[in-house]
Amino acid sequence: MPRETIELPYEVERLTILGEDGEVDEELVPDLDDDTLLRFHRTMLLARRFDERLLKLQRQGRIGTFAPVSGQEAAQIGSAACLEEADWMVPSFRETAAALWRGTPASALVLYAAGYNEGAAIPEDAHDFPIAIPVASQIPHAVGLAYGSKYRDAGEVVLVYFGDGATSEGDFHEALNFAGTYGTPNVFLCQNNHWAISVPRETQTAAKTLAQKGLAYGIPGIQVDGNDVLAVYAATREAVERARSGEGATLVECVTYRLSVHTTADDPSKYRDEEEVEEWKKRDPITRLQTYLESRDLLSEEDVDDLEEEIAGEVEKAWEEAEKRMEELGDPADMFDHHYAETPPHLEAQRERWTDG
Amino acid sequence: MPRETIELPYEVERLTILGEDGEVDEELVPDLDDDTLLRFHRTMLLARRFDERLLKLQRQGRIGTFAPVSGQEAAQIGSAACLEEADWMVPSFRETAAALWRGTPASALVLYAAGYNEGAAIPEDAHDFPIAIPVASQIPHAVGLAYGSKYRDAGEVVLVYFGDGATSEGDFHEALNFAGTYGTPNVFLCQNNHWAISVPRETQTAAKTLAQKGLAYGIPGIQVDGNDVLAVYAATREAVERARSGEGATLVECVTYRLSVHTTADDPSKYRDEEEVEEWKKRDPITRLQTYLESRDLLSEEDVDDLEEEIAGEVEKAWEEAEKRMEELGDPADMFDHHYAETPPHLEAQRERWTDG
Amino acid sequence: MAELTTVEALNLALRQEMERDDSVLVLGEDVGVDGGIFRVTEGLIDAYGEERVIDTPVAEAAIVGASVGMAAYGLKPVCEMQFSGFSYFAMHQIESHAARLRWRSRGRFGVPMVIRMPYGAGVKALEHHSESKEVYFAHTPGLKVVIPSGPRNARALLVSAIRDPDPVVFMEPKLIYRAFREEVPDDEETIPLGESRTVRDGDDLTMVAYGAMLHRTLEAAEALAEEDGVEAEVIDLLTVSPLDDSRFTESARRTGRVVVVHEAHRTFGPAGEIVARLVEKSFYYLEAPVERVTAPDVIVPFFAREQDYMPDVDRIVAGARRALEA
Amino acid sequence: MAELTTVEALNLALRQEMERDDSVLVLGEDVGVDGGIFRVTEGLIDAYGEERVIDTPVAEAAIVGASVGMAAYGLKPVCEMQFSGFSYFAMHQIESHAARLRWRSRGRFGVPMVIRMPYGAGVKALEHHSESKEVYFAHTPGLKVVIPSGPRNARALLVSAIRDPDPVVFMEPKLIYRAFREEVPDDEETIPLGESRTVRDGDDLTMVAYGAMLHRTLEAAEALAEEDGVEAEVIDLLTVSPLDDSRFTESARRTGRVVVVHEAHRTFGPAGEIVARLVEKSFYYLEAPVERVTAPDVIVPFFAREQDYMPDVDRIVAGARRALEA
Ligand SMILES: Cc1ncc(C[n+]2csc(CCOP(=O)(O)OP(=O)(O)O)c2C)c(N)n1
Ligand SMILES: Cc1ncc(C[n+]2csc(CCOP(=O)(O)OP(=O)(O)O)c2C)c(N)n1
Ligand SMILES: [Mg+2]
Ligand SMILES: [Mg+2]
Repeated sequence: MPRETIELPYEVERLTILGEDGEVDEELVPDLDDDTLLRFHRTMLLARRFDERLLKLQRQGRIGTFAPVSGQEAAQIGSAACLEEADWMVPSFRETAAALWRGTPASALVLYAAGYNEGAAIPEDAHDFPIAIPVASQIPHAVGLAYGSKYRDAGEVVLVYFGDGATSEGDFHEALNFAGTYGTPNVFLCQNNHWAISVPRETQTAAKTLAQKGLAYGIPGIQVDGNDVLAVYAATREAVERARSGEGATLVECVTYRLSVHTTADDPSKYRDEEEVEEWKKRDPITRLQTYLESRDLLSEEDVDDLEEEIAGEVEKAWEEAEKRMEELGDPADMFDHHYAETPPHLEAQRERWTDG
Repeated sequence: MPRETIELPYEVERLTILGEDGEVDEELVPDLDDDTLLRFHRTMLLARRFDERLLKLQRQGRIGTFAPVSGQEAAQIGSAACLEEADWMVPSFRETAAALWRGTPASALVLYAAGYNEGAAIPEDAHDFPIAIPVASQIPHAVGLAYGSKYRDAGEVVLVYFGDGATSEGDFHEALNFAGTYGTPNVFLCQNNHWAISVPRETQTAAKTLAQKGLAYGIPGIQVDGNDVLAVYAATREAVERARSGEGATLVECVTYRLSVHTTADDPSKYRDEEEVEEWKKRDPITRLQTYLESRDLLSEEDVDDLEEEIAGEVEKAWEEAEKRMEELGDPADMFDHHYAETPPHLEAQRERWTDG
Repeated sequence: MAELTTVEALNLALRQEMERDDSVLVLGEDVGVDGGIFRVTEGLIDAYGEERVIDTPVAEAAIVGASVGMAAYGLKPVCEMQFSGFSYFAMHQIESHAARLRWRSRGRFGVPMVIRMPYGAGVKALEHHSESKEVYFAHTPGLKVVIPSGPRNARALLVSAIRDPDPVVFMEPKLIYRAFREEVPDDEETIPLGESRTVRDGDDLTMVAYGAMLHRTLEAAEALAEEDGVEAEVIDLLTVSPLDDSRFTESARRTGRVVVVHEAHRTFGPAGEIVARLVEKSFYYLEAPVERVTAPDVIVPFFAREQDYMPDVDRIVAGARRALEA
Repeated sequence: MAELTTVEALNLALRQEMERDDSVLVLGEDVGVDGGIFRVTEGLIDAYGEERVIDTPVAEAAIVGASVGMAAYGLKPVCEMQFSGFSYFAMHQIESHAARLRWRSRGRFGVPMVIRMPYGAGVKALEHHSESKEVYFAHTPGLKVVIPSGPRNARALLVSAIRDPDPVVFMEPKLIYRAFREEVPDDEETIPLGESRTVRDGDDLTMVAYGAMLHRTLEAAEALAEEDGVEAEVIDLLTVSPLDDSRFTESARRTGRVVVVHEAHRTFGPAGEIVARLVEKSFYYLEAPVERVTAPDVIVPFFAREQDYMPDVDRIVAGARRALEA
C-alpha cells in the first residue's frame, strides 16, 4: 500500500539513422526509392537557395520581414514527405521547405513576404493551412481538422508544425490534451531549433526533452535527429501510420538548428555565439543527405551543379512572377475583401467612401 | 546511435499512509503531535458542518451559489497545515476547509456566498489570496508570488490549489513551466476529485495520472491518496521543504472525491451514479481520521459529540455575524469602491450621478 | 407551435439544425451528458451521440481553436463558452483565427462556426458570470455579434447563425433564459442577421436596446406613455455587429430625442457607436443630447449589488425624461 | 538633456526607475539578453541582472499572470507583450485579474504593474504586428490605458505608469519608435496619468488624436492653416482611459466643429466614446456632425496596404473640411 511507484507506459526514444558523416544505420533506413530521395534533396536545396534569395531581397528593401528556414530543411521535408496529398499540413511561420514540398508556388511565398495578402491565398482544393504567426495558435486548428477527418471517416492525417518556443504556450497544451482525449489523427511536429528568437531551449522549459511532454497527454513522444532526413521521415511515418490506423496522435520532436536569423528583423549576435552556429553548420542537413546520396552514387558533383543552376532559375522565376502579381494587385481597396462570405452593407459603404477619398 | 531510450529522471509514486479502515503504515506516519492531529480533525469536521449549513441556507434562498467542499477536507487540511503563516495560500473556489484552517472567518465565507464583495476582503497582513473562479487562472499568480519570495529571499513558500479540470487549461501549463524554468518555491496542489462539473477525469485527459504532468516541466510529481490526511500532509510537507530549501516546485495530485454537488446550481444525477458516491462515502476522510484518532485513544465518542455541539454553535455564529454585516453593508454605492487606489474623477462623477438616481 | 422559454427555444434550434445537417456539431464544457449547465443542449447527446455532442476538457482556447479547424474542414461547430466571462481565455483564437481565417486564406477556408455564450447579469451568479463585454467582439472585424431578446427571435437567430457562412458570436442574455415564454413555431423560422426591428412605435422619443435590457426599456416606454403621455419608439438591435443603424437613425430623425440602453459598462461601450452613428446620420434632427443609460464603469459587483449595477426601469425613465426635457 | 528617440526615452525611464527602486522588475519574451526586439529594454540585464530582467518562455498569459502575483507580492513588474496583437493570449489574465485583484481583495492587494506593448501599424510588419485594439482595454474597468505620442512624453508617462499603484496598459506606437528625436531631460520627469494636453491652439476646429496619429493630425492642421486659413486646436489624449474629456469638450464649445482621428477600427472604436462625450457635454455648441477619421472596419492588411489602411494627412484634411463645411 504505502509508497509505491506507478507504472507509466512511457518511454522516450531518440532516433538517428543518417549520421553526421553521412553513414547510415542500414537496419533502420526507411524504404524510399531513389527518386524520392533525390526529390528530398532537390526540395531541401531549393528551400535553401530560396531562403538566401529572400534574404537578399529583404536587405535590398524589396520585401519585408520573413523567417528563414535554413538548417531546418530535413525536419520539414522528412516530415511533409510522409503526407498524402489529402492529408493536412498546418504550418507555423517558418515552413518554407514544407510548403514547397506540398506544392505552394515559391512566388506566393515571395508575395507574402512582400506584404501582399494574396500571398497567403490557398488554392481551392489544397489541404494546407495558411501561415500562422501567433505562436502555437495553429495547433488547436490541427486538432479540429483531425476531428473532422475522424468524424467523416476520411482517413486524412493532420500534421502541424511548431517550434520549441511554442511548447510553452497554453495552446500547445490544450490542443495536445484534446488530441489525447479524442484520439484524433494528429502528428505534432515540433522543430526544436534551439532558439525562440533570443531565448535558448533551456530557458524555455526545464524538461530534459520536449518529446517527453507527450506523457502529460497520454500520447507517445519521440525525439529525432532533426538534421537527419531519414530519421525524420521514419519517425513521422510511424506517427502518420499510427494516426491513420486510428491509434491517435504522436508528438515528434526534431532536434535541429536555426542557422540564420530568427527573422530579418533579428540580430542573433546579440544573444548567441557564432561558434555555436559553426558547430551546427557541420551538421548541415543538406550536406549530410548529399554525402549519403553521393556514397550511393545517386548524385554526382555534376548533378549538383546542374541542380544549382536549375534552382537558381526557378528562384529567379518566382521573383519575376511575384513582381508581376504585385503590379496586377494594383487596387488597395482589395483590403476590404474576404472578411465575410458576403460583404455587409456597412463595409461596402466604407469601401466606397474610402475609394472616393 | 540509432534508436535508443532516453534516460528520464522521472518516476511517479503513489502515497497512502492511513488506510481506508483506519490502519496506518507506521513507518510513514509523519511526525505530528496529538494537538495538531486533533486540530486536523476539528477543522475537517467544521468544514463539513459549515458546508451542510451553507447548503441549507442556499436551498432557503438566503445565500447564492457556492461550491461545497465535502469529501475534500483531508486534501485541503493536510496540505494547508504544512504552511507557515507567512507562506502563501492561493485558492481556487472550493477551498473552504483550507481557508478555515488559515484563519479566514467563516462569516466572511458566508458573506461571499451571500453575494457581498466584502466577503472576499483579505485582512491587511494575511498571505492568502481571494477566491479565484476562472479555472486555473490563479496558478500563474502563485508563480509570481513565489518569484517575489525568491527575489526577496523571504523563504516563503506558495501553495496553490486547483482541480483536475484545471490541468486542461493553458494557464496550468504556462505556470508550471515558468516554475520549472525559474525554480520558484511553489507547491502545485491538484485536488483530483474525479469530476469537473459533469466531465469525468478520464475525459479531462488521457494521461494515466495527473501527477505525471510534472514531467513536462521538469518538476517532480507525486500522487497521494487525497482522503488520507496523513499522506497528504507527508507529501505536501516534502514538497514544501523542497521549495523552501531552494530545490523548486512540486506537483502533488491528491486523489479525492467531490461528495456533493459541483455547486448549488448543479444536479449531479444528470451525469453520475449514486453508487459511485456511495463507494466514496466509505472512504470519507473524516471518518478515516476519526477511526485512527479513536484507535489511538485521542478521541472518544463523547469528544466527538461535544465537538459537534461546539461546531454547531460556531457555524450558527458565523451566519449571525454575516447577517449583521449584510445589514451594515447597506449602501449599494459601495460597488464603486476599490477599483483604483484613488477613484478617478469620471468614476466619482458616475457614483454621484448614480446616487442621485 | 409551443410556448417555450428561451432555453427551450435555443434547444429547439440546435436540435432541428442537427437533424437537418450532419455537419452541425456541438462542443463545450458540460454540453453533453449534463445537457449544458443552463440545459440549452439538453438531450442532444442522446439524439446525436457523443461524436456530435462533445464534452470537452476545461480549455476555452482549444474549444474555439478546434472549432476553427472543424469549420475549415467543412463542419459547422456550435461551441459554447460556459459564460461570456470565460471567453477571454479564447480571445486570441477568436480575434486571430475565427475572425481571420477566411480573410487570411483569401476565401479558401470559411469559418462557419457559432460561439454561444450566456452573458449579462441578473441571475445572482458568481463573479465573472455576469459580464457584458460585447464590445470586445463587436470591435473585431470578421465577426458577427448577435444578441436575441426573447424565445422566438433567439431560436430564429440561432438558426441563422448556424447557417451563416461566417463566425457568429451568439450572446444569450441569461436573464431571459427562463423569465418568460413565447409561442415558437415548430416549423423552421429564421431572422436575417444584421437587421434590427421596431418593437414599439412612437414619435416622441427613440429608445435603442437589445438583449435583456429590451424588456426594461419596453417597460419604461409604457411608463412614459402612461405617466408622461410620451410615445416612445423602441428598437431592438438583435444584431450588434454588423450594426443596423437604418432604423434608429431614421427614428431619431422623426423624434429628435434618443435614449440608448445597455448593461455593458458605459465608457467605450456600445452606446458610443450608436451615438456616433446618430451624429453622423441624424445630427440636424437631434433636439437634445442622446442619453446613455448604461451600467457604470465598475466591475460587475457580486450579486447583492447587481440590480443596482444594471439599468432598471426607473433609471431608463429618468434618462428618457432628461432626453425629453433637454 | 539629450536628443532621444522614443525607444531610447523609454529605455531611460526603465533604467532610472530600476535604479531608483529595486522592486521594479522587467519581464517578457526577449527583454533580457536581446534587449527587446525593439531595443526598449536594451542593456537593462547587464545593469540589473537576470533576476530583475527576466527572459520568459513564450507564454503571454503566464507573463501577465506571474506579474499579477509579483505585484501582489509588493514588486512592480513591467511586463512586455511583444506586440499588442499577442496580448489577446493574456486577455483573461488582464481582464479577470490584473484589473480586478485590488477590487476583489477589497484593497488588500494592489496591482502596481505595467503591461507595455508596441502597437499600431506603419512599420511594415507581419500580420498581427500592427494592431490597435486599445478599446479592449479602455472598456475594461480597473485598467488605465496610456498612449504616448513622442519621446519626451513617452518617458514621463512610463515613469508615472510604473509608479502608479494600479495596472497600466502602456501602448507604444511603433511608428514613432524611431521616427524622430526630442530633447528629454536627464532628470526625472513625470506626467500625471489621466490628463490630455493641447498641442496646438485654434478656434475654428477641434482635432482629437493620440499616439502616432497625433503627428498626421498636426500636419493636417498645418495644411488647413495654410490652405484654408483655418486654425485648428489639436488635443493629444495621452491617456485613453480614464478619458480626460475636459479639454476636448471645452474646445468643442469654442469651435463647434470636431474631428477625431485614430488608427483603430471605426466601429465600436475609441471615437465613439469621444463623440458621446461631446454630445453629452457640448451638444448645444456643436455646429456640425463630429467627423471620425479612422481605419476602416477591416483587419489590418499585410503591409503593402497598411498606409492605405491608416488615416493619412489627406484623409484627415478631408474629414476636417467636411466638419468645417457641414
Ligand atoms: C503568441 C505570440 N507571442 C509572441 C510572438 C513573437 N514571436 C514570434 S516567433 C517567436 C519565438 C518562437 O519560437 P519557436 O516556437 O521556437 O519557433 P522558431 O521561431 O524557433 O521557429 C516569438 C516569441 C508571436 N508570434 N506569437
Ligand atoms: C475558465 C473557466 N472556464 C469554465 C468555468 C466554469 N467552471 C467552473 S468549475 C468548472 C470545473 C472545474 O473542475 P475542476 O478543476 O476539477 O475543479 P472542481 O470543480 O472539481 O473543484 C468549470 C468548467 C470557469 N469557472 N472558468
Ligand atoms: Mg525555436
Ligand atoms: Mg474536479
